[in-house]
Amino acid sequence: MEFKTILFYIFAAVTVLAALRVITARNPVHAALFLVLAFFNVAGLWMLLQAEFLALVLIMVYVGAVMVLFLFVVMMLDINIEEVRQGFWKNLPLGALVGGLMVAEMAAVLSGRYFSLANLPPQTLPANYSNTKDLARVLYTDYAYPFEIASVILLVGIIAAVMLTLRRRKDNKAMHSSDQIAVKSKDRMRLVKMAPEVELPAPENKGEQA
Amino acid sequence: MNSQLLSLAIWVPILGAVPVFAAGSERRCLVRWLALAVAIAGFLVTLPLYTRFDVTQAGMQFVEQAPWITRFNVQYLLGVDGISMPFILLNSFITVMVVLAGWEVIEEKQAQYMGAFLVMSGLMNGIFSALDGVLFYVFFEASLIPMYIIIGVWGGPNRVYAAIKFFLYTLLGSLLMLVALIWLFLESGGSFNILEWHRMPIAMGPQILIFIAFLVSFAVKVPMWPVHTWLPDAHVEAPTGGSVVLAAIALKLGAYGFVRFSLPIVPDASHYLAPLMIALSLTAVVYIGFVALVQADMKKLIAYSSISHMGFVTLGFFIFNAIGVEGALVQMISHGFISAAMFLCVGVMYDRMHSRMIADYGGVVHTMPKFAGLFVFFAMANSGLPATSGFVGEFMVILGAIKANFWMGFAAATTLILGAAYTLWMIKRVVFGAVANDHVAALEDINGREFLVLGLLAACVLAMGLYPFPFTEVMHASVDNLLKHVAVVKLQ
Amino acid sequence: MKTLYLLVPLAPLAGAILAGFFSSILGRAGAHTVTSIGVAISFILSVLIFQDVQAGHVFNGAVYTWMESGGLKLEVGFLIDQLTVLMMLVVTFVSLMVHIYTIGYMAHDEENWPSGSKAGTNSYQRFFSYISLFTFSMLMLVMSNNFVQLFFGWEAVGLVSYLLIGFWSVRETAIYANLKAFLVNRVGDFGFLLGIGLVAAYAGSLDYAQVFAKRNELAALTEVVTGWPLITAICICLFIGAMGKSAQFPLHVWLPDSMEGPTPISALIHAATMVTAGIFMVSRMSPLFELSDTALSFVIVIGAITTLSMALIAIVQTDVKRVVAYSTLSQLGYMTMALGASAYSVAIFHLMTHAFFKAVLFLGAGSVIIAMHHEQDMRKMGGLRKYMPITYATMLIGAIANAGLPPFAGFFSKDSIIEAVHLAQVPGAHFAYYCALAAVFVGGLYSFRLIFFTFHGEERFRHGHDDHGHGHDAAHDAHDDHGHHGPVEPHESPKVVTLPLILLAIPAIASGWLIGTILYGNWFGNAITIAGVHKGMATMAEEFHGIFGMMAHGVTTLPFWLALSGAATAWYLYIARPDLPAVIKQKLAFPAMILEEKYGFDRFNDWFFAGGARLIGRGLWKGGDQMLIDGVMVNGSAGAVGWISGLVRLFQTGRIYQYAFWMIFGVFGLMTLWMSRV
Amino acid sequence: MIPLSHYLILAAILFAISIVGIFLNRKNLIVLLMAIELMLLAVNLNFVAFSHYLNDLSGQIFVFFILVVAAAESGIGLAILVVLFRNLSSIDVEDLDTLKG
Amino acid sequence: MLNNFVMPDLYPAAPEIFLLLMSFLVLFVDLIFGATHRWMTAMLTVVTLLGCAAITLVTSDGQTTLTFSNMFVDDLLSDFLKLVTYLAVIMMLIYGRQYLADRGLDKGEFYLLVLYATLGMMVMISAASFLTMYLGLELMSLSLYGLVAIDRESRRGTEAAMKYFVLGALASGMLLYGMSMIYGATGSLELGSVAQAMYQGHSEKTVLVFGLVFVVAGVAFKLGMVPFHMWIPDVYHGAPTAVTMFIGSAPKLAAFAMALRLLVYGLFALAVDWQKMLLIMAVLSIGLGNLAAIAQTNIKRMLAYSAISHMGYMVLGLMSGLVGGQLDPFTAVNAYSSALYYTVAYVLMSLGAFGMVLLLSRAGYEAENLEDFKGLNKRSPWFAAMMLIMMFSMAGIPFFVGFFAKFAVLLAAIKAGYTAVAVIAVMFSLIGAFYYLRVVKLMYFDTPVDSAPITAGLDLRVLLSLNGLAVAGFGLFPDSLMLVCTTALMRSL
Repeated sequence: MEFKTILFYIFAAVTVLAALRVITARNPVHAALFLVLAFFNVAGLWMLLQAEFLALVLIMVYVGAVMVLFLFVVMMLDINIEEVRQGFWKNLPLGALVGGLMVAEMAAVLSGRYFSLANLPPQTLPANYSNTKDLARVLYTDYAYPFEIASVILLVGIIAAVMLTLRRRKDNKAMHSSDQIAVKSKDRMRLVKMAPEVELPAPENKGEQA
Repeated sequence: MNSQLLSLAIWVPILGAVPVFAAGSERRCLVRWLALAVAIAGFLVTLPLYTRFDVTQAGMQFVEQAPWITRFNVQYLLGVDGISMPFILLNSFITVMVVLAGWEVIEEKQAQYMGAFLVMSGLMNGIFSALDGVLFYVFFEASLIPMYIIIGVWGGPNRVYAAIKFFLYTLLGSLLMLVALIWLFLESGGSFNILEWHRMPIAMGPQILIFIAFLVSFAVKVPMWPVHTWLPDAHVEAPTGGSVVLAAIALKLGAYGFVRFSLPIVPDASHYLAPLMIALSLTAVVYIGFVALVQADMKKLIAYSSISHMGFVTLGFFIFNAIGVEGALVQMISHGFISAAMFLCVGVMYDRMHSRMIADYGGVVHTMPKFAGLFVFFAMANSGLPATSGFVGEFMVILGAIKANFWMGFAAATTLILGAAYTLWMIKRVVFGAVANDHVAALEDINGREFLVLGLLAACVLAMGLYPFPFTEVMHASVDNLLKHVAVVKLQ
Repeated sequence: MKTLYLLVPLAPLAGAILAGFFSSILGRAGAHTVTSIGVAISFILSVLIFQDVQAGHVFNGAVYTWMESGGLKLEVGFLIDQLTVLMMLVVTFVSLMVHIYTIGYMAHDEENWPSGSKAGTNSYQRFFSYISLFTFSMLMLVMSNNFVQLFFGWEAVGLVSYLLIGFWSVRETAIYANLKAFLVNRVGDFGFLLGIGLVAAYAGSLDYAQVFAKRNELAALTEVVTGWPLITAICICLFIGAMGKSAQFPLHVWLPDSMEGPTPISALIHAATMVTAGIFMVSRMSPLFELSDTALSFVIVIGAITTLSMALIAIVQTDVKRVVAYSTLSQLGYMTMALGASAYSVAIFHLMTHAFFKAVLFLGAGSVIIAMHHEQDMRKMGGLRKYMPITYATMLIGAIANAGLPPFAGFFSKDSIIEAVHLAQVPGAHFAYYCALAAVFVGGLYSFRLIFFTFHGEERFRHGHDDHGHGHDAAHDAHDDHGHHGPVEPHESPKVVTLPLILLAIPAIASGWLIGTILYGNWFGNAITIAGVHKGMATMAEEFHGIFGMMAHGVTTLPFWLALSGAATAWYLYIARPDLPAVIKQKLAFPAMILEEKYGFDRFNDWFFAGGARLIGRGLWKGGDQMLIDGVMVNGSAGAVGWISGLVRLFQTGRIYQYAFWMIFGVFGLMTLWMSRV
Repeated sequence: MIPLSHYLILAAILFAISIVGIFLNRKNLIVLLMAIELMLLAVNLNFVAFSHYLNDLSGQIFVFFILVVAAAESGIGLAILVVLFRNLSSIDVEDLDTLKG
Repeated sequence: MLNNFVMPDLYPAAPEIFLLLMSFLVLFVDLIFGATHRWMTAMLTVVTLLGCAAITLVTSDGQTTLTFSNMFVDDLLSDFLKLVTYLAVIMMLIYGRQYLADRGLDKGEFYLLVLYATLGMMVMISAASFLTMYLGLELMSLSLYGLVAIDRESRRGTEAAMKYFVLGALASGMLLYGMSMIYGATGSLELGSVAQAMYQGHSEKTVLVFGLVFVVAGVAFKLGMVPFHMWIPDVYHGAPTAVTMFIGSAPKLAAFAMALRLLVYGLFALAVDWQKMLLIMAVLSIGLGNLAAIAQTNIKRMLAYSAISHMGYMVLGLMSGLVGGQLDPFTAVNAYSSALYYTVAYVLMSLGAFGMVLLLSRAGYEAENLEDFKGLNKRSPWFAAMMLIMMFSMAGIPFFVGFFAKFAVLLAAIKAGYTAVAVIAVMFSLIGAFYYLRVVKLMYFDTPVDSAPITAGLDLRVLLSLNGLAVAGFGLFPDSLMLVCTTALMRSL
């Protein structure tokens, strides 16, 4: 068995185990960390497939950004971990059954009996081949249009996230220039006419206060 | 001018309804007169259809043709023959009656009431004159909407159930017809022209399926036993005008459908299934006759009597002889007058007593002699007394039935007994006898407007009974043509 | 001439319309004037036409085409022959008499209406309108040259009968009776219409002449579906119609009840004319009936049963009008028997004589009723002879004629019938003959019972009206406030009442003397057809030697003595030993009860037909319509849809994982489906 | 050599695990979001593998965009989650049941 | 290395570019004036869409143009769909203005997200590649997730958003999985090349069908077909009504475009298979949608189920293009144009129906229960009539556009030999008629419980009236719209 093959099986096995733990972990923090592990392993697999750029992006974007975001949120929300797993084992048999059947069926299709591609030899690329360079070349030329759309998607992500989560805290003392400009003279000061008040001595209950 | 008569018959009432709606319900006087003017105008434009009708011609007359939906080759194709023409006149005439009948009786939302009837009138004319499958269907279904509203808004206490039952029941039927229409369109190579369908050969299997699809649709509308139960409910709950239009016109749509669609398009299936149709028709005549006998509600009784009378119509169509078919057509027209009049009579009493229960009446003749006279007259017509129109159709159908099969005629003729029994028993309990209670004692006889409406109808009933020749005359050519056509095997 | 024919029915129609629609303008006098004039015109024209026909001018032609369909041309037209013209004369004459009589009889009609009834205000005019309308309808019936118009007249007289029986619509019994009359008639019409239908279907025409022309072809046919001999089927169907209209057993039940109508109506419609329409019709159809011995046999048996059974009931009736009514039934039975015996001309002859003497009886009874202030129970009369001499005399004439004693009209016609039946060869003729003989005795009995009970003996009306409850109670309740209580003093009726009585009494005596002309002089010509094998009439013609010969022969035969013994029995029971009837009644309690119950027909009909129909109706309505169709099919499917809809909702649990599960299930399902196929 | 089908089956297993995770998880929305990430990962693995074996870069490009989208998606997803938590004080999947039927 | 770079033809994408640029303007304008002059944002948004419409009209030449390395297609179909989309969005903005303002939801972000969602739809409509289709889909979906949750304080809104998000992500995962399989089997992401590769036959049927199942699932999710429909009732119900209206209208067009582009343009070689898949789902959708709608008391939820069934009917047309494995261009155009017609008609009706809900809503009051329609005829006969038109149109009663839409798809289905399916479909539409009738019943037969006057502004009233009249007008004269649909498809296939 080739080294690459061994590597593949190791990565694959760890990925699957990590993935299983993601969905079975009691603690969401653990789940997130197992997901990170899965990402790392898949990045390794992509390396095997000579997709170095994507492997790195996966780690940087996913592990570095997305998963951290997940962890932030997990920490931020005060979740009762104990309750989180209730009823899990009850549903597991059904879940396992569906999952197993699905895998079996998909594997049956993909295992190569019907799939001539499955037996294609992997590409051997020249040593000086740069995955990054190639990607970059097409990304900004042929794929300029999707690229732009992707940017808009990110913008939408920002706008939506900000819109949803940005809260004006009550103790926020920041000034809003737009409010200041828009203010009208009648809003600035309010003259209140009050009847002269004479404060009557209230019947105090000193004893109770003491 | 000839070429647009049918369009006028359809669109004058419908467009005329717009100002009626717009007049709003507050200006009741304006609304009434406007509605009456539109209704009369609608009636007048249909008159030339009769006067200029060529009785020797079997084909369609006053044909109008224009593309409507070019995508599916749907045409705005109108035309009438001797079979459909009388119904347009009848409908326009009944509309005038209905407007008059609702004159001061309808207090709530009169504009909508009148408008709805005018719209319906136009739609009905559309049904009778459409020669394009889709156009027919469109009118056929659209006419449900105003009726639904009429029953639901101005109806009795159980109106919601009745209105929804009416709508869904009839929709059930028409939806299957839609499928059949589309099938025919495809089979004919892209035409919705009914006349082309008449000529198109179809294999037996599809013929039977199409026949059944049409049957469900038309049987509900007629209504034939056992899909008749919407009718008593709808009639009972509908306001007088609604009942009148339902009985006088709406029921005819189904029967008309049989002659226009089922018989000529799928003649072989019609022959094949004729025993079924006849059995259902006779069941309607006998079964419903018995049911009508025990009704305690006048409107329900008349509604059941309508079903029974419509049984004659379907019977007449499916015995495939000229006298039967013509008899059925005459019966349809006559029933249009008589049932309208009967419902108007009940309406007259209901307006005064707010009850339709037979038990609440008795001795009406003592307080409303003029009305009682008319009521008894219409009751007699309803039970098929000669010299009234009610006799002519029944007589012809029974003759035709006996010609086809003695026992068929025998069963049909039982209506002579049953029809008289339920109608006159009701008359006995409502009109005759001693004055039943103080409410009856306080009744006022009919006013001029009511007298006009009932009197006109009585004149029609009598005229048609004494001299039905002009009515049958216009049908001859078309009916002969139809029967000739139906007699030819159409299988591929 | 055609205009003249047209005028005969239209004159009364015009009178009817004028009196009916312009009642308040015309007033009472105007109404009875126009209608009487109308009928008088009719009568005069009928006489003219009669003479014309005598001169041999038979007419058969159309007025207008009523309708045309499927090769069947239906026209409104007239057939004026001897049969028609005789009927026209009878109808218009009796009608005219009744018109005149009514002026007196209905003079105080407002008393019969509750105060404030608007229907009562013009009731007098309306009544005249109705009887004129009746005359029109009856004329249309007899003058028709085709089945449709015949049926029109047939039903129209039924309608007027309906309206007139229920004329006093405030009386519950009256409106019950008119409904009953109409419906029972409808049962007959049902058969009649089937007969017409068969004729139309097989002869292809409804014109008498054309149908009769084809009669031999028809005789050879059998009805396709049922396999019956066609002509028999047609004749029996038609005769069922006649049974309804002429109140033959078992469709006779309506006629006694129809006495709820005002008496002129009973005379005109329910004795003289309308009820004889069936007899007329069968005679008119003689070319067809002659071809079917089965049908004739049926006719003769029905006639026989009616004759005897109805006569028997008449013995126990106490209501003066009902006695006459049952007598009418019995007499109609005679006529029917005559028809069955192929003696159509005899039937028509008896029809005519009967019209006169029965009209006399009815109008006389009416006169008595007026005198008794609308008391009809004979047990409260008696000894009226001296108060009402004219009425007594005319009624006696009528009764003798009814009993069939010579030389009154009834003798000639009835005796001829018995003779014809005796000579008839069709199956059932013997049975009919014995029935007829028995009925003669009974006829004598009840006719004289009526006379003795009413006009002779103790003056029971002085006992006062202590037991209200007989007769027409509802009416009494309604005019309790008119103060007709206590002892009444009978008096002779006014001239308008007695004049018609006298005028009618004359033909009641004398019309029988025309027997030679009408029966044996081939007077009917082609109007009546008798098959060669039915030799009865021919034999009788041979044996006929003038009216005196007939009378002389008559007193030697059984019927005469039977009738006489009937009369004698009546005398013995009601004059000699008035205590005896009660004793007999006690001894023969069961037969008496059967007779008083009229063989239980009314009860049975009410229970079986009326009750049964309502039961079926209710069963079909509640069980079929409401439970099965609406309950199970309509609301059931609506309910099922609602229930399913509720179930479907449960899928939408609100839980994401279940939503996801269904999505996965969907993909998985599709995948499985397709992977297993590929 | 590792055949393509190995990668594909691995991806299929990951896909199946993530799907099972989605409907097995009834308590914690965050794990749900993670399962979705896992699913996208499986898809990405497919694309990369195909891209490699077909020697066609477009698969990898697709993966690149999927990564971008997934990032934005999880941003929004988490934002919704936070808002939801503020309203519900819970991220229990079973608590999300006001809308049903 | 970039010497072979050719600037792509931007002309066909001019509307998208314009919208994107304008969205920045909107963003800035809202930042500066937004807090006080929200109307400027709104106005600018509408102007943007109108500008897009103008550009689309001007640049439409009826030719099919591919650009951006064959990832973008501009044809008559896309122009037509885009125009209808703009119209739907503009109508939604007008309908929803008052409603949103009353609830403080007319934030700048709302308009931006709407614009971006619209952009996403446009991208989908013009997508000629799996990649652009996916990106457009995500752009639209992400914006919609945000919009559903726009009322942050609303428990229902956020719950709906969460469900929408999770299920949407799951669906796009499935879609992507399917795309990856098809990519693997054909070696291309461009729809044209995919189709080409399949016709040339060097691809594996099994794998293709395997991928197809997932692609169809993704499409079905967007269309909201059973069993991928579960999000629809909850999201329609939970989202603020204006947003519901948005989700219920324009995205259906995009979903239609997606189905058409992916299945017809890309995977037509598998038509026999996906037609059957769609058939199963269509029948289920029609059945379940109509059945479940009966039991609803909330009109938004009812309309959601009705949407499910309507999409089922629409798919009847979509699945009838290929008859008996033989491609007949006329039949195909017929079938797809009927589906297109149905979609457009549905969008019109849906807008009107939700417009009515908005009409009856007022500050602090959601008129979303069926009870709120009680006695509307007494309160306002005109608007009751408008709602009547909408309901009868949805029920497929003539003379309204809904009837002709149903007619067209039934015709297509029967032509394709699915007569039994057509019969089932019409039978369920009978059940469907019941709940539409119930709304009419409430409006006309019942007495009002809420007699407060209708407070909606003039713009809403006018637009609603026009909407109703359009539904009726397209019913009386159905030819024009039908011909446009047919032409658009014929010139684009």
